Amino acid sequence: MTYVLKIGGGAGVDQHAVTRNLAERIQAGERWVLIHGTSAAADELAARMGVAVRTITSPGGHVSRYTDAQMIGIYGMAAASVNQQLCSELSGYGVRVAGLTGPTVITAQRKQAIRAIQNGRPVVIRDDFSGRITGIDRDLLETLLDAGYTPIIAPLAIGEAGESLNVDGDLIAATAAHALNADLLMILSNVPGLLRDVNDPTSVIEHFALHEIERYENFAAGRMKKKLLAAREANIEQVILADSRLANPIDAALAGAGTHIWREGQHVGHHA
Amino acid sequence: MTYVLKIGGGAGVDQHAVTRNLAERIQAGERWVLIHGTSAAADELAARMGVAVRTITSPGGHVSRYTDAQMIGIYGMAAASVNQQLCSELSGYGVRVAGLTGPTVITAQRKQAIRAIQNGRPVVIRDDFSGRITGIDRDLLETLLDAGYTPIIAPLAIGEAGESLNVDGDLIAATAAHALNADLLMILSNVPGLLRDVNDPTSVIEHFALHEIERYENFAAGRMKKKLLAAREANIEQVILADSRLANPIDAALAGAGTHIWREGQHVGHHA
Amino acid sequence: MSNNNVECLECGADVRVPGNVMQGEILKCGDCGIELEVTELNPLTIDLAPMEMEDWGE
Amino acid sequence: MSNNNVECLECGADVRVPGNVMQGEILKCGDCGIELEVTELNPLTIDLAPMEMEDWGE
Repeated sequence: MTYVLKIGGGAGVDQHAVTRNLAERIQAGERWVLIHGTSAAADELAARMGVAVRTITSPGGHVSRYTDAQMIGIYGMAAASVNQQLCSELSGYGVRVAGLTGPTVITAQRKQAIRAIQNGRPVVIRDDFSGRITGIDRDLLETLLDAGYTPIIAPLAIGEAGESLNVDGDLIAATAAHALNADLLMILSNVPGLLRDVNDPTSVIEHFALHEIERYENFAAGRMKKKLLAAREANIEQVILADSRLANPIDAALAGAGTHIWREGQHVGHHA
Repeated sequence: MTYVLKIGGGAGVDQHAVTRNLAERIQAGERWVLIHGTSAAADELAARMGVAVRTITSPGGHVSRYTDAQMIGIYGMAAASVNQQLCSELSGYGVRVAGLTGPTVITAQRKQAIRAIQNGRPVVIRDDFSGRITGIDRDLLETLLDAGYTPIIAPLAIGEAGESLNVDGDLIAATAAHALNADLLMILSNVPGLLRDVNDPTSVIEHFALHEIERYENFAAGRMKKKLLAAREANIEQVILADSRLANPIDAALAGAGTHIWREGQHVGHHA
Repeated sequence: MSNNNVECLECGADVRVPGNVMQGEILKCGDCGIELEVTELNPLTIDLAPMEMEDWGE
Repeated sequence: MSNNNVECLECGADVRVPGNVMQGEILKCGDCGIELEVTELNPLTIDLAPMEMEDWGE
């Protein structure tokens, strides 16, 4: 059984609670692959280097980081420093880890021309170093898992011209889960799950079947849209979108917390 | 047969010539582990972050980087960015790489109290994050090598308290070579080899037997001392200290260039 | 081509260029509706905007 | 303890402290030769310097 865990890179994510719980489960014999984000670390490093974090808005109003040639270097280093911290923490709990800061673990295609809105007017962006994921080094992950290691993957990919690219962490996790035919993809972040009412944290949609996902997509706003896209792309038995800010977030999610998306539409079963 | 290659992190090292030559040899079927330095990249990142690079002198006059709590963070990120570049370059030549930016690949012991000279007066340094290497994750390296990957190791280690530590690249290479019982340790840098006269680049000492090393140590100055220490600690069949600034530096070294240190004192044989 | 107009590459009509035109700005030809991309500011250079473009962040 | 002297922890003799004393500075007692370490500047605190210490960079 192989499980894939994605923890967000945002400020609100409680990394320590997650790593402690993950270590317990790995020590109990479970096989996990960990993918992490890096947004907070990248913003912090850019600030320390006096580089302004620029964002650009999509025609649909979606705001995200503009990763130009300078920012992708900062992004890659910030991702590596988060990776190194996670390696140290898990290793401190006795877990054998393999920190993979890429970029060669993930292949991606750079978006050559992107339509965006700048100062309220439409522009073509040609120097953004984000990419659409085209593949992942499954053999490397399987080699490490079979040898008893926990791969920890940074959200950095390599483009066709060998350039480093910023890729979405949730979609890396989906790609890894799909490639490994994992039994579970768990995405932990600073929200309790897919909410019926985005302002009511108690309105978590508990579970639905993967084939019904379209119906639930209009509940999703902002980052949650990417998580549902990830669930769709993973296309595996079970995806859980849950909250990292609980005492034992992984246990809680496996015991039913968060939004559970089942491929065969089984009911939520106690998983651990 | 397993070969270990260390390339310096100094400014004068021609990384591209080395990676191209290394890729050819790996594609021809040789198994290599690559260890890289990071000094130039760390200085550059510190400058971009407006952090002064502080050095401290040992009682014996040896000057090296003072890696305090702030600098070790910068050092770890700089090491990762060099690692990411090497991964991209080698991958561009078709080599399957596994970039290991640690810190958990190498264990080390932090030097708690170090005697140094500051402003000409003796001091005890207690907040330096350098370490003495105590081990390397040999299983991880062998797992990757056996699966056809070229491990690329950054010079970052983990201390007993889980802290990241700056460790010497030449000594990592020696530790890896010893742990893997490698057939060859090659250290490429911006000097032609051990020189009889440090000011005469043509005065390369061509070869000697490992058990004679003490006699040759007094020819060594500065960084070269560490390389001879590495040769001693590796304690394997063959160590070559050669110049990275040649067209095909690895081929040239294996064909006789540089200083060859043989454990059984064989004559220099054409190796390739 | 007056200093704040360019000639549409498709139909030759005059296309107005904003005073604070931006690198990569998309200008729409009022006559034929084609989209032009400002590929360079100095000198002001335009080209047909690429047909398929992704939306930012999608 | 005058402002630029400290008492040797080993033999009690007066040990001179330089005006621009540094954090971690090693002060040698003129009488018994023991090495003292300035562990804190404010307030000025000393301790016996560790016996075995590595040389920097060795």
